[in-house]
Parts: sequence; C-alpha cells; structure tokens
Amino acid sequence: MEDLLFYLFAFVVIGSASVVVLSKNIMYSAFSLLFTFFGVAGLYVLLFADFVALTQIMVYIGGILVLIIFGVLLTTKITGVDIKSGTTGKVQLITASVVVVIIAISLILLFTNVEWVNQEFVQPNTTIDSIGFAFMTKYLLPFEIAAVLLLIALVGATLIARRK
Amino acid sequence: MSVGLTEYLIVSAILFSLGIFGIITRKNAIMVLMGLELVLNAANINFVAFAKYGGMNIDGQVAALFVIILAAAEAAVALAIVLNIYQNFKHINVDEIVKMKD
Amino acid sequence: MKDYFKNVWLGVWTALIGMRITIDHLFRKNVTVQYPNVHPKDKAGWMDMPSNARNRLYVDMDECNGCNSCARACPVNCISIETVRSVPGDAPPPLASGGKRNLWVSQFEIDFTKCCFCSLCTEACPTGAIVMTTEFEYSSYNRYDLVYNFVKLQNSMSDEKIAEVKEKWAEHQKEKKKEAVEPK
Amino acid sequence: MEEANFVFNMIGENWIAFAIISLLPMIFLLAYALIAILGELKISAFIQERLGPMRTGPWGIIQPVAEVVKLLQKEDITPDSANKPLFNLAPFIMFAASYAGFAVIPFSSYFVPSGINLGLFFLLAVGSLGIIGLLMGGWASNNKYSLLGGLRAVAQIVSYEIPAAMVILTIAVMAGSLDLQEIIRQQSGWFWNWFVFGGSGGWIKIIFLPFSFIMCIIYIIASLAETNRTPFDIPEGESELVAGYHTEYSGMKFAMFFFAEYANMFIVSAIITIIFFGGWNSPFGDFMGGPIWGVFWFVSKAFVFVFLQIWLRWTLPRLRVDQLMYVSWKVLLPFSFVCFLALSLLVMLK
Repeated sequence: MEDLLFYLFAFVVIGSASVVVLSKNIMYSAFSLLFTFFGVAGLYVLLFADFVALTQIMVYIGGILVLIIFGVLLTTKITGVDIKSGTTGKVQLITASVVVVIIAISLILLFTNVEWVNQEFVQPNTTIDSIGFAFMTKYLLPFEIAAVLLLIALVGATLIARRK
Repeated sequence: MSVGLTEYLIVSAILFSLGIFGIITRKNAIMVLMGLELVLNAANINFVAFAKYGGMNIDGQVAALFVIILAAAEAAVALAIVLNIYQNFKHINVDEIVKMKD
Repeated sequence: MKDYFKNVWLGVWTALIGMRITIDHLFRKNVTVQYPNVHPKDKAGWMDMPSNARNRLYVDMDECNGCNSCARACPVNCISIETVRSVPGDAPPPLASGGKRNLWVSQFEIDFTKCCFCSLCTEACPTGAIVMTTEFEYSSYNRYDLVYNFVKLQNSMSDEKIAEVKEKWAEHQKEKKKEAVEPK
Repeated sequence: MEEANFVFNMIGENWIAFAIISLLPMIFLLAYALIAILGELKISAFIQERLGPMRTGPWGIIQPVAEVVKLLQKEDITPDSANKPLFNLAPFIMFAASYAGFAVIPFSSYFVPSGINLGLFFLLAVGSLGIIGLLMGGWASNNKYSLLGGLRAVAQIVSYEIPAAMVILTIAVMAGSLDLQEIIRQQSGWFWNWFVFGGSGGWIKIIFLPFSFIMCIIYIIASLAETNRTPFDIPEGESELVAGYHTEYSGMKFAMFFFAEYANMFIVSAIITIIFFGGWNSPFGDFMGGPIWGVFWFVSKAFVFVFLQIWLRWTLPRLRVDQLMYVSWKVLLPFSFVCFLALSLLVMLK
C-alpha cells in the first residue's frame, strides 16, 4: 500500500516536474508546479513528516506558487492564453541535456552505490512537539535568524518592487 | 521491492536534474526561478528522507523547514527583482540583461 | 489615533445596526402576493392599491366637459375626443359636480394598446373625470377590443342624440352664416 | 479517550470502512448544499420581505433540487479561445481543495474522517490550495473579467489569510494542541468553557473576555473574505466584473465552483464552531451530550454561522478594493496581534 502510494507520488512529482521544465507555455509550467509541490508533500507524508508536508503545501502552494503566477502575469503581455517562454538556442539545449543527463546518472549511481547508514526512525508521538522543542532549544539561533531574514526579505521585496 | 532510502534519493536526483535543466535552458527569469524551486524541493526530499532512514531523526525535518523558510524569502525577493527588471527592460530574458544600468 | 479607533468602532457598530435592521425584516410579514392564485385586490383591498400603481383608465362621462386637456397631455396620443358645440338654449346637462358644460362629448376613445400608464391625463384633467382604476387584468385576443369608447360604454349619448346635436349645430352655423351674409 | 471512528468499530479497519469514511462527508455535503441553497434563497427573500421560490413543491422546498438538475443538464460550454486543459481542470481543483478540508473536521467525538494531530494547521494549508484553482480558472477563461476577478480573489484571500492564521495561532497557544478533537475536548462542559469565553479555567479569564470576543469577530470577518462572501465579494462583484473568475463557466463546471463555494462556507463555519464554540460539545454540560447528540450540536452550531454569512450578505454593501486591503492590513492584523499577546498572557496566568 505505502509502496504503491510512493510510486504514485514519485510519478506525479517527476511527471509534473518534466512538464515544468519542458513545456513551451509558461503558464503550464507554473500550474504543473502545483502538482510537483503537492507530490513532494505526499512524499513527506510517506516519510512521517506531516508538519513539513503541511508547511510545504502552505508555503509553497499558498505562497510561492501564487507569487510566481503573479510574477508571470505581471511580466508578460497577457493579451491571450498563449504565453510562451523562450528557450536558449539549439546548441545550448543539446549541451545542457547532455550535462544534465550526466549529472542525473552520476547522482543516481552515487545514491545507489553508497552504503547508507540505515538507522530506523524513532517515530515521536507527535512530530510537531519534537520540532517545536528542537526549534526552541537546539536550533534557537537559526530560528531567530530565519525570523529576521523573513522580515528583511519582506521589507526588501516591498522596497525593490515599489514603483518609483 | 520495498521502498527504502534509495528510491527517495533517486526521485530527488531526477527532480534535481530537471531543475538544473530548467535553470540552464530557459531564458525567462521566472522559469529560472521555477527551476530553482525544483532544486530546493529535491534537496528537501533528501533531508526528510534522511530524517527517516538515515538517523537524522527530527533534525532532518527541521533542516527541511529552514529550507522552506529560505525558499519563501528567496522567492519574494527574486520576484521583486524580476518585476523591477521588467519595469526597466520591458522583458525578463536573463541572457539579454547584461547591463546593471540603462 | 483616536480617529482610527473611532473608525473601527463605527465600522463594527454600524454593521451591527444594519444586522439588527435586517433581522427585524426577516421576521416581518411578507408583502409578496402569489398573484395568479391570490389577487392583489384581495390582499390589499379595492382602493388600497399602492399610490404609484398604474392600471386601466376610467372616464366618468358625467364629469367630462370635453376640454381635451387629457388628449393634449397624453405623450403617446392614445386619447381621441370628438366634441360638438351646443347651440344656445340647448346646453348639455351640467357636470355631476355642478359645473357648466358647453360641449357635447360625442366620442371619447382611449386606445389601451398605446397607453403607457403615465397618468399624465389624470393630472391634467380639470374636473377629475379621468382616473386610474385598480383593474389591470384586461388582456384580449383582438387588439380592437382594447380601444375603449367611453361614450358608448357608459351610454352617455345615444347615436340618435349625437346625430341630433350635430344637426342642431349645423343648423345654427347656417343661421349664423346667413346673418353674416345679410347684414341688418 | 474516545479515539476510533464508529465506522471502524462497526466493521473493522478495512477497505470498505475507509471508503465509507471518505464518502460520508460527501453525503453530508450534498444534503447540506441543498439546504444551504434553499436557505440562501429563502432567507434573502424573507429579509427583503418577499416569499422566495414558491412553485416547486410546498413552499418551494424542492427548488434547490430543481436548480441542481437545471445546472447539470445545461450545455457545458468551453469558450473557443480559452485554454482548454486548464479551463477544465480548475473547477476540479477548487472542489478538491474544499473537500480536502472535510478530511479533518470532527463531526462527533466518534467520527472524524482522519484524526491527524495537525488538524487546525491542515485546514489552514488546504485553505490556500483553492487559490490556485481560482487563478487557473480566471486565467484560462481568456476573459478580462475572469482574469481580474481571479487576481482580485487571490490578493484578497492571501491578505486575509494572515489575520486568520494569527487567530488560529492564538487558539493553538490557548489549547496547546493543533488536534481538533483535543481542542474540542478542552472546551467540554458548560458553554462558558468555550474559547470564545476564554476557555476553561479560573475567574481571571473575565478580564480577557473582550480579547477573545474580538478574536472571534476577526476570524469571522477573515473567513467571510476567504470564502468570497459579501461584503468581501469583490472578486465576483457582478456590477463590475460580470461574475468574476467563473464568468465563462456554465453547466456542470459552474456547478462545481458553486458547490466548492458552499463547501467552503461550511468549512469556515465549522472552523469557527470548533475553535471558538466548542465543536460537538453540548452547551449545557452533560445535558444532551454524547456522540450522536454531538453531531446535532456540531451541525446546528455550524449552521448558525452559515446563517450568519447569509444574513451579512443581505445587510452590508460590497467593499471597495482599497477599503478591503485597509481592513485586512491596518485593522484586523494589529488587533489580532494585540489579542494574541493578551490571550497568551491569559494562558500564562491560568
């Protein structure tokens, strides 16, 4: 059952990610990103990371994806439904594919051949409890820095995007 | 075949490569950003997979959450920059934007 | 700062006032009439139509002095009046309200296919002869049935009477002409 | 702790049980949608001192069925210049997002489709999923009104999600849990234990009563905006945008949008019920308590808030876009921050 779900989500993730990078229509890319993020959230759930999965849905789909679609709509002349995104020339395309295939193959070979330390996961009662404790004790400084970073990003983004 | 760590890593490797492919082949700045999100997601899958199978326990999930926070901040700032570029150049093709100033 | 809190408070408070009003209306009696099943007259009473109701016109021929102001006020020209002047000594009966009449109204037609129910004629009428009734169900299969001749309908003047007054007037005219031709 | 679903208790934990559990909210939703459509028609009529639909069935009670049948047999038009795949996909995403929310809504102490311990956060997360459906439908219609409606809807929902999230955060602090069943259990007993009255605990909470009231009002306002109901219906303001993002939709797909909107209305009402008004708890202690009465209490409390939404629709005029943003960022957000601090203080003092 879980294996089946894993393959389903993996298929969704990889299929929609291919649509993201291969589609000519930039809106198709943006909307298929929805399924990628959703599939990744599904993978997180299968990995017992429910809080991360929900954060993924909330931040990526509710925030970043909406921002990206807004960005597309604001930076393209939206007079029709055909919004193309240009690709670089053919030479670059072929080189890029070759490089990427090499990267993928080497990564997969690496991942399959390395003997990973296979420790069983200690499933806590509720993940959110332990995540909360981790944030407030072990990772207190990064947590605070992340908060400050978000504030800076908020102010900075507003400042940059403001019309002069 | 029972699904274990390796399968998750393979999914993340393919996702990572697709993201890289998107980053290098596309002209549109927002498409580049989307590729970047794919790469970040691939990294996140790794973190969470290691959290379950690699003995990282909750630390892996915490790292993934930090990545999500960073991605949110990065997307906001990047899109602000893209909008600004669009106002100045009337297009957002990354390979044609070579000057810092008009 | 004070303005801000005042604004917020006003926003909430006025919304609550509005909600009180609407909930009040929620439990009031409905004014809708289930028309074909229940006639509005049954619900509202014969003369209790709304003040701006627009229905069929009615002309009381006993009140009409044939002044033609309604026909002139009508924007769609649906009223056509024919009058015959009376000869001296043969005045028409006075109005029901007591006024004097000089004209025989021989024809008073309202074409209800044209009528736009603007009620301007009722305002123009000096004697209050033309009024709006509460009747609105008077459709017909033949459009000529919608041309109402109130003289005929109320039988205020029979055909013979009309012929008679016309004759009298024609004679009177002739005499006048003779007088004009043959000076004393 | 009453943990399990009654379905599991009856037929064991198997495939059929899972199927039944995932279908039960759907059955409820269908029945609810009919009631809500009739309620909307009748309440609006009564507020305007009309009678509403009267011809279909006695007092027009079969009118919603007639409307649904009409919508389903209407011609399903896809505009020629629309982007067909996305145009056809959008209503399904909208509906899936609304229905996903039902997965964690506890109808009774013995029935919750999926009792995950992040229920409140889950509702917040899937609430943001519907935005994409709106944007997709608005863009794919290839119609300026649809696009503007979609953009407006997204701007509005994203802005109002922040006050709503603050309220939910406050509830998480007050309850110390994100599990909806746990939150409801903490409000058991008499109605003054509800979070709208400061939760259970000593007399100190009376000082903080205004804050919890304000919190509840903030959430009601934000939820109105998130479901695009009047006075926040600028995404579909018919005097400006024809019908907003669903201008081009007809027949079955329009029915999906419609259904999703009504499902959303119920979800936000259910959230208000759960986090402020004690969920399936009886207001009077043990009087009429228990799992079966729990369904009754939960549904009737939620219906009160559905009624409130319909009531507000016929009371308040539509807001302007700048007023909408003003309300969200300059009124609701500061107030929710203050209330958050105050209620956290209450939790510390208790």
